[in-house]
Amino acid sequence: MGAPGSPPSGQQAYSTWRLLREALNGNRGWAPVWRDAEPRSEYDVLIIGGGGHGLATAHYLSSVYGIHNVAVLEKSWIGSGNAGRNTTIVRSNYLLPGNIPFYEFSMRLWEGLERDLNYNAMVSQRGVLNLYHSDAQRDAYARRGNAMALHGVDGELLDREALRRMVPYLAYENARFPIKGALLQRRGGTVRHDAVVWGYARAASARGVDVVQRCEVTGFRISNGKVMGVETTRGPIGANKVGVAVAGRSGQVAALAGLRLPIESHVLQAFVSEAVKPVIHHVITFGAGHFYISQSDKGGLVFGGDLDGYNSYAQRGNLPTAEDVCEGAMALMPMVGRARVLRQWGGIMDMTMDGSPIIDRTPIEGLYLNAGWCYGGFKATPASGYAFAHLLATDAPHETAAAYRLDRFAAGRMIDEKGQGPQPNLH
Amino acid sequence: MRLPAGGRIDRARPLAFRFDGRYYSGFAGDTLASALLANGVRLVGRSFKHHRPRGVFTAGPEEPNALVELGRGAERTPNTRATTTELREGLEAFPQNCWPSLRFDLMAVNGLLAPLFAAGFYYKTFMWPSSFWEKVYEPLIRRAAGLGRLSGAPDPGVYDKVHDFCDVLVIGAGPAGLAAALAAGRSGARVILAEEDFELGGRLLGDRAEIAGGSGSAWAASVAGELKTLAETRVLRRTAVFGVYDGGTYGALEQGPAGGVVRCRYRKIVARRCVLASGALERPLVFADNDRPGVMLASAARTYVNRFAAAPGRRAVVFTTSDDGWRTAADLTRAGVAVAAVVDPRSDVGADVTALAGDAERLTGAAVARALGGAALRGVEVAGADGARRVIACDLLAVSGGWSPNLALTAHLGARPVWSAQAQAFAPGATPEGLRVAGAAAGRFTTAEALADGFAAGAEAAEACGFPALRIEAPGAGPEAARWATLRHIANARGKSYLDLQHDVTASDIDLAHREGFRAPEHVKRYTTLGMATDQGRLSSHNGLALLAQANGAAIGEQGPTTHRPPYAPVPIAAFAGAERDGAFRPVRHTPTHAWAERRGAVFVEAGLWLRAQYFPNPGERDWQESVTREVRAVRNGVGFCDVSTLGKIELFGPDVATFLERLYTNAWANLAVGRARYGLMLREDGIVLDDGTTSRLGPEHYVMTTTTANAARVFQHMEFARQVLWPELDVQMVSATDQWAQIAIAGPLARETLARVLDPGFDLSDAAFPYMAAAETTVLAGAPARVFRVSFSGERGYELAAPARLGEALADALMAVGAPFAITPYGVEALGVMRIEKGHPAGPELNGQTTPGDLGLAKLLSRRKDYIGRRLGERPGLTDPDRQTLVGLKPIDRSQRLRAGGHLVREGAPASAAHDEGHVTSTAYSPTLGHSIALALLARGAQRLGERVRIVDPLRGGEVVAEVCAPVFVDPGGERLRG
Amino acid sequence: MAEPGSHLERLPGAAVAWLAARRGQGEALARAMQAAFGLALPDTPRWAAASGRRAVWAGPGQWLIVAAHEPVPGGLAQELAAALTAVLGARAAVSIQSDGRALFRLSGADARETLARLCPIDLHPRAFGPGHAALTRLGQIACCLWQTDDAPTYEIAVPSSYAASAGHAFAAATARLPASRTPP
Amino acid sequence: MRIPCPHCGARALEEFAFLGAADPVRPAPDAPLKDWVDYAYLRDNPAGAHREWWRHAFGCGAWLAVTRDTTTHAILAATSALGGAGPGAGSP
Ligand SMILES: Cc1cc2nc3c(=O)[nH]c(=O)nc-3n(C[C@H](O)[C@H](O)[C@H](O)COP(=O)(O)OP(=O)(O)OC[C@H]3O[C@@H](n4cnc5c(N)ncnc54)[C@H](O)[C@@H]3O)c2cc1C
Ligand SMILES: NC(=O)c1ccc[n+]([C@@H]2O[C@H](COP(=O)([O-])OP(=O)(O)OC[C@H]3O[C@@H](n4cnc5c(N)ncnc54)[C@H](O)[C@@H]3O)[C@@H](O)[C@H]2O)c1
Ligand SMILES: Cc1cc2nc3c(=O)[nH]c(=O)nc-3n(C[C@H](O)[C@H](O)[C@H](O)COP(=O)(O)O)c2cc1C
Ligand SMILES: [Zn+2]
Repeated sequence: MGAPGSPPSGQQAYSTWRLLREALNGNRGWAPVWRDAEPRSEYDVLIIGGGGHGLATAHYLSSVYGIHNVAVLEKSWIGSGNAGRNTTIVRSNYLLPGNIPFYEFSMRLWEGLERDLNYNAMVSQRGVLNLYHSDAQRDAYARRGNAMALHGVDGELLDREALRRMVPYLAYENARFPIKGALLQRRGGTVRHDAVVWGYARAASARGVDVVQRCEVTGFRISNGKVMGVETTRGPIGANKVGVAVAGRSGQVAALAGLRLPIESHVLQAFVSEAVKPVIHHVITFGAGHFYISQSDKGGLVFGGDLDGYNSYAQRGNLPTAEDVCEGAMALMPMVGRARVLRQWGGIMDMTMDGSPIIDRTPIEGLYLNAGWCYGGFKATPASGYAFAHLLATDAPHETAAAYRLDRFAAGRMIDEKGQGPQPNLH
Repeated sequence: MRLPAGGRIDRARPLAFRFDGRYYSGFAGDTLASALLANGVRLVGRSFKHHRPRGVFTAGPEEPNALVELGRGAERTPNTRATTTELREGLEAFPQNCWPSLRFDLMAVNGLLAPLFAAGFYYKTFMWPSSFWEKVYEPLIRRAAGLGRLSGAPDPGVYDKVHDFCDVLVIGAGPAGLAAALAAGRSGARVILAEEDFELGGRLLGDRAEIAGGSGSAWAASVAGELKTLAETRVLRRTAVFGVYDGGTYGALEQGPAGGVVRCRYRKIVARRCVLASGALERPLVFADNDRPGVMLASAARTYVNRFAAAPGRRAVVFTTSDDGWRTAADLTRAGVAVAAVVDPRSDVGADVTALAGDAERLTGAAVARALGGAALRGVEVAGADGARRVIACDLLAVSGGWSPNLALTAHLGARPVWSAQAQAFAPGATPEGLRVAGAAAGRFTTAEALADGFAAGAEAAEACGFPALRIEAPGAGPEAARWATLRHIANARGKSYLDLQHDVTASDIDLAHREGFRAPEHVKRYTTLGMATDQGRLSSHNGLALLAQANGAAIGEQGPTTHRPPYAPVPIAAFAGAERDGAFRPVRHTPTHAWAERRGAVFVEAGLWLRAQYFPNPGERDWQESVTREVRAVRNGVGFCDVSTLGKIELFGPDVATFLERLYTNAWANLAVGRARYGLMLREDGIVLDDGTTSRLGPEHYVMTTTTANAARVFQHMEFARQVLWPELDVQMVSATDQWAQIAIAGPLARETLARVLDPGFDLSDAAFPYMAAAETTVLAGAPARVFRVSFSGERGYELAAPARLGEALADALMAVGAPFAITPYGVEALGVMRIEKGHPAGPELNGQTTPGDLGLAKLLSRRKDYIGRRLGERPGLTDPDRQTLVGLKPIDRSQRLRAGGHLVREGAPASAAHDEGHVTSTAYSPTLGHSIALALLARGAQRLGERVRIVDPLRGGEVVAEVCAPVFVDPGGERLRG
Repeated sequence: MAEPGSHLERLPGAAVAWLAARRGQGEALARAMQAAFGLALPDTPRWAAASGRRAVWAGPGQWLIVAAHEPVPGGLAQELAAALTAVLGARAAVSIQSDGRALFRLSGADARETLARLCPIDLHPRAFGPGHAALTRLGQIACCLWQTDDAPTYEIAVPSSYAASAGHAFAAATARLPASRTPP
Repeated sequence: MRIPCPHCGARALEEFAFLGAADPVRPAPDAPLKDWVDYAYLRDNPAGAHREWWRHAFGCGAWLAVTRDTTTHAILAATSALGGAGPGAGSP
């Protein structure tokens, strides 16, 4: 085990030089980014779910833990789930000791991702601002920022004037809830979400991992309490170990193995505006309403808010939440009023009962679970993949993910950042 | 060029406007695009990536090129479609995404470097060195991308929001929609007809159709006239239905008329039935340099000459794969535009169709291989049936690749469109409940079919709502052919063949994506950005899918189109927000003494939705600290009062209230006597503290509970759940009385004397008659009902007096008057907070949803003799772990140092690191009573560490303080002052 | 046809009491109210009035009793409580709410259009008319509203701490009405 | 989404507050801790019909057990914890 290894030999290396050469050649020499593999009958490890987490798991299994006989099974096209529809924010500004080291580990992996993958996922450390509007909120952010600092994570508490110098366009006057300052994490930012999926798929595929699309897992083969493989829409596939990384579908897939989880599936919406010239240079989160925003490199204002609030697998949003989110926008930064919403979509979130994830073994031998990412799992992608690979390879939790146990609810050791208790739609 | 006659413009109303700094004139009834074309303006914009010169391409909302910045200053609106912008006097528009100017755009070099900038190039480079991404590469990419500019100033527009209800919603007012609205409207149903355009008629406005022997547009006008007479039918022009949502709810956006107060109006329409008559979208053709200004959809060219009397060129070529395209030749010729040729790759075009070309050359079996020209079209290179190439000069090329039903709204709830081989287009799949598609959107492409379908759909919808079904005979319509072929790509070694005009996605990008393994349509979309521009693939989707199918060796129907999402028409962020923005973002709750406190110069602070007096500065006081210190001292030494009406107040009635409270609270309630109050602790079912407060028994079956301000709504809901769902057998009624009472805390050694003077005579306030934790009903201010509670948050002798809210100000005045001899002092929430910290009462920062009763030193309130919410789960090992952090007090060793909330606690001598983090400071205050800073904190095993020293580290803000751990009650731990 | 426009007034002196039936005592309460005040408590979202008092349905088993005035604050509730205790014993719950609710009256041809901007319910005459009541939202504020006549006139009760915001919401909604409306 | 409140009629989503699954039943006080953990934490989370608690928070205040298809949002049934409408229904 150790740092991710050097690029695999099977991979077409990307470089500026290569780009120039191909441009002159009509771009005819480019090879598929990953192999669209046919499933084989047997693997050492099967990963269910070709989202960011599943693919990252495969990448680290092969590049760090030397396990190559791996397949990632994706029911649709890779990245069709939340990896392909999230608002791309990465940060490690967490509060609780169970979370901070994990998300910071993830941040470090993001910082080295391009070199690790030889793929530009556009990790953009533009700074994440969480605004506060009252003294109590400031104190809560101070508590959080100090917790981060004690873990070696960067953070700054800005007062109103410092914030104003950074983002002059907020509604400092005439606000219903005055803007008093912000917790800033400069290393936080955004990452081009689809590129993360493709980059991991490419790297894993080059090391021999089979990325199998249009292959839905429909059942488990379990014998004497041990998993033997899975049933899929493309036939049965055997395996020693099976890792589930299906995000919003966690409850469903677990049910195929007879498990009930501390998870509800909820819809979270996101919105993108028509492209406009750069106006918002950071990630900004409103502290007195449900609204956060960043601007994509293409120019769209990418924003969102809270869950729609009820169990759903429909992968689409409603109007009241759109209104709520846009009200937040117009309370915080009324200069975006004339940007037009271009698209509104939803994703299915695996909301846990304490708002924190699960990376653990299950009561079924050989069956492992990576779930409960709520609406914060994109930023976790590298660390989640790494830690899940570690668990699959060694049967022991990765040190940064040791708290993400399935039995923590029975033990009363919840990791409840928001203090909302067992009501997933409040996390 | 403006045609000398015809069109639906009002030549009596000329309008002056500006584009790109130059003055032009048009007429009422024009769009900005039609007026520009009438003025001979061809170049209107630059594309997103290649910055290629572009002209008007459509006559509708799907326009990819003619996007402008409209207006100046705070009124500037980027990305406005010139094709749907109604011309008005003084309109000012500016080209966007070009620098330094529209004609000479430096970024146009991007076009030359296009092979380098092929789909996905950025994923393969810009990786070295990694710090360059944020500093160099990304800013460059960002600056080049984007379209128009936001003004940067708060949007001054007024946005309206309305809830509408109807029996039948008809979307689109083409022949099908008009017919549907008429059929439903005549039946008496409540009908809303929503049309995106500012005129009703749909294609009837742009085409020379014939209905009932007259012109199509005349028929539309007569229907519009009749609809106006139907009492329950409302016609909403300029209103695009942008989304279909659950439960028959539709989102619509109405543009305010020019000069109106309202910029736009967001309508939420709840309809029992819906007829979607949204028409069809014409498809462009894919050939080299098909983006030159002068290339335009054939139907748009017809619309410009027929509806707007604006000739988009002088000499035209029509390139079509549809029968319908041929009509263009006839209409252009009639309008005086020379038509050089009609080019149709099909060789089986019927004679009735080719006849439409009139004198123009008919080139069937041929194709346009390339458009020529730069900033304007100069001609086309045509590849004949024999393969020979020739150039035909023209400045207008009208293209038609056939039509696709405009079905986006059918897919918003998740239905997938299905391929119709017969229509050579995607057709609606399963439709949302209650919605029927009609007209061209349903594949009934001719006017005659659309009319018949519309009448039937409208009648059916009305009937489904319980109105009589009216079978209306559709009027006859002129002959019309509707047949086309899908043409993929006329490959050409030179020039770029654009699919997505705005995003500059070309046919070769599809090939490249395919080569690199992006083969699912959704992958191709995300890799190339095809269909992700402002038109959302309305123009490019079909052709893109066709090319991809070819590359995949599949039929186009095997792979569905990419997902359609709302909004169908883009909605300004401000429109969704409506009036709920800026200071009106959320309502304000005022306390009963608000105006009084305002007059006394109080400074207010938000507490949830409430505004509360934070402190009452006196003249000459330097800062808030000085005022707060004075207020605290006044209470500790004399008497003060504070409005605590924001605390939640819940009235409980019934014989089973005591049982109910037993189950809600952790402590005992069965034995609370009438006239007594008790402190109670409420948990969530998971054993974590939810809230605390006092509940008083005012009568045998009447209790009143107080909750914290912050948790009032949540606690009420929690209790309603317990009452209705968990224990419906209990006879308990409950109602919120929070707003009914002005509740004033009167505290301090002189509180009793003060209170005695405001209560109506006859109430015995002696400690014997009204001891600590007594509660009673009485009267105040000459007969008004009142409640008195002997409770205290400050630690002083305290009472809370409740009177009807309208008397809040009178009560405050009365207290000031009677308390004058005692120098009575109103105090705000800041002083309240200081005193509660001095007394170690947990509040918001301690009741943070993560603490147990044990953590807060309240384990003694956990009854062992009964069931209550939170009991069993509170017994879990993690919640009873002796290593948990518990509430303690902290005093700085150096008393001059200030403690700050949010600092973390580390054992003396241990390093400041996560491994040694033992807790944090929750609340701090300067204690006027002790004369130094004090704090409450949560510290690991805190209760056992009294007297120990800890470091309070604050790496975030710098500074470190050593403090002594003490019991959390700083003032009067024995509670003597409280009891008097 | 009524004049266009609408008129909003606050009803400051109005009296409100909240009334709820004890478990299983709904019918007894209804009889008692009939006997004591001639009021027929509606059991659906409607109101009934008699001798200057209006009983507005306020949820299952709950009513708001509304009168134009009361002698002292809370007098209406006291009167109710006294009468019901006399008839029923303590078999009903009565809570003083005169100061807990702010009452508005909105009347005139534009009233419906104004409310359409604030309330997510259908107030069209075919769906809602004199005699009807509803518990719903007024913008972001919970409200109880009822229609008293065809003017149309609505009375709207909101928690009194929201009175100023409710007033602003009415004003903002009125300002946004289309300039020229087609008459209903 | 519009939820048919048995007391008030069909109303818009924005009048309601959602709690969660309605099937789990609060165990007896002395039931094994495991039952309590299951009750508070474990969910079927079905893709399809789901019985769940909603409160008509901006309306009549009743808690409603709503059966809803989580894949389509279609409402299949809604009953009130307070029983049917009618005087006295407030106190079952
Ligand atoms: C709107 C929105 C905004 C968000 N914003 C952020 C953000 O800003 N920052 C952040 O950190 N996080 C964010 N998130 C959360 C984040 O996207 C997710 O937590 C994360 O992507 C989940 O991990 P994943 O990528 O592996 O999931 P997914 O991409 O959902 O991967 C799961 C995959 O499993 C597949 N699958 C499911 N069932 C089966 C089966 N039976 N057989 C085979 N395959 C199956 C699915 O098709 C899917 O591709 C957001 C989410 C959404 C929806
Ligand atoms: N012959 C052919 O090949 C052919 C092909 C296609 C269309 N047509 C012509 O199209 C017409 C079809 O009639 P029709 O009524 O079905 O369509 P239409 O195109 O005439 O009318 C559709 C109307 O719906 C409006 N609309 C679309 N989406 C909307 C939305 N979301 N909200 C509000 N308004 C919206 C459009 O602005 C338009 O006015 C006929 O006149 C026919 O001649 C002919
Ligand atoms: C960060 C980000 C930026 C996006 N930008 C655009 C955009 O510019 N144009 C667009 O059409 N869609 C954009 N989308 C939305 C996608 O088109 C798509 O709606 C989303 O990924 C969900 O997928 P689905 O709609 O296919 O279910 C963006 C999505 C994300 C996550
Ligand atoms: Zn209801």
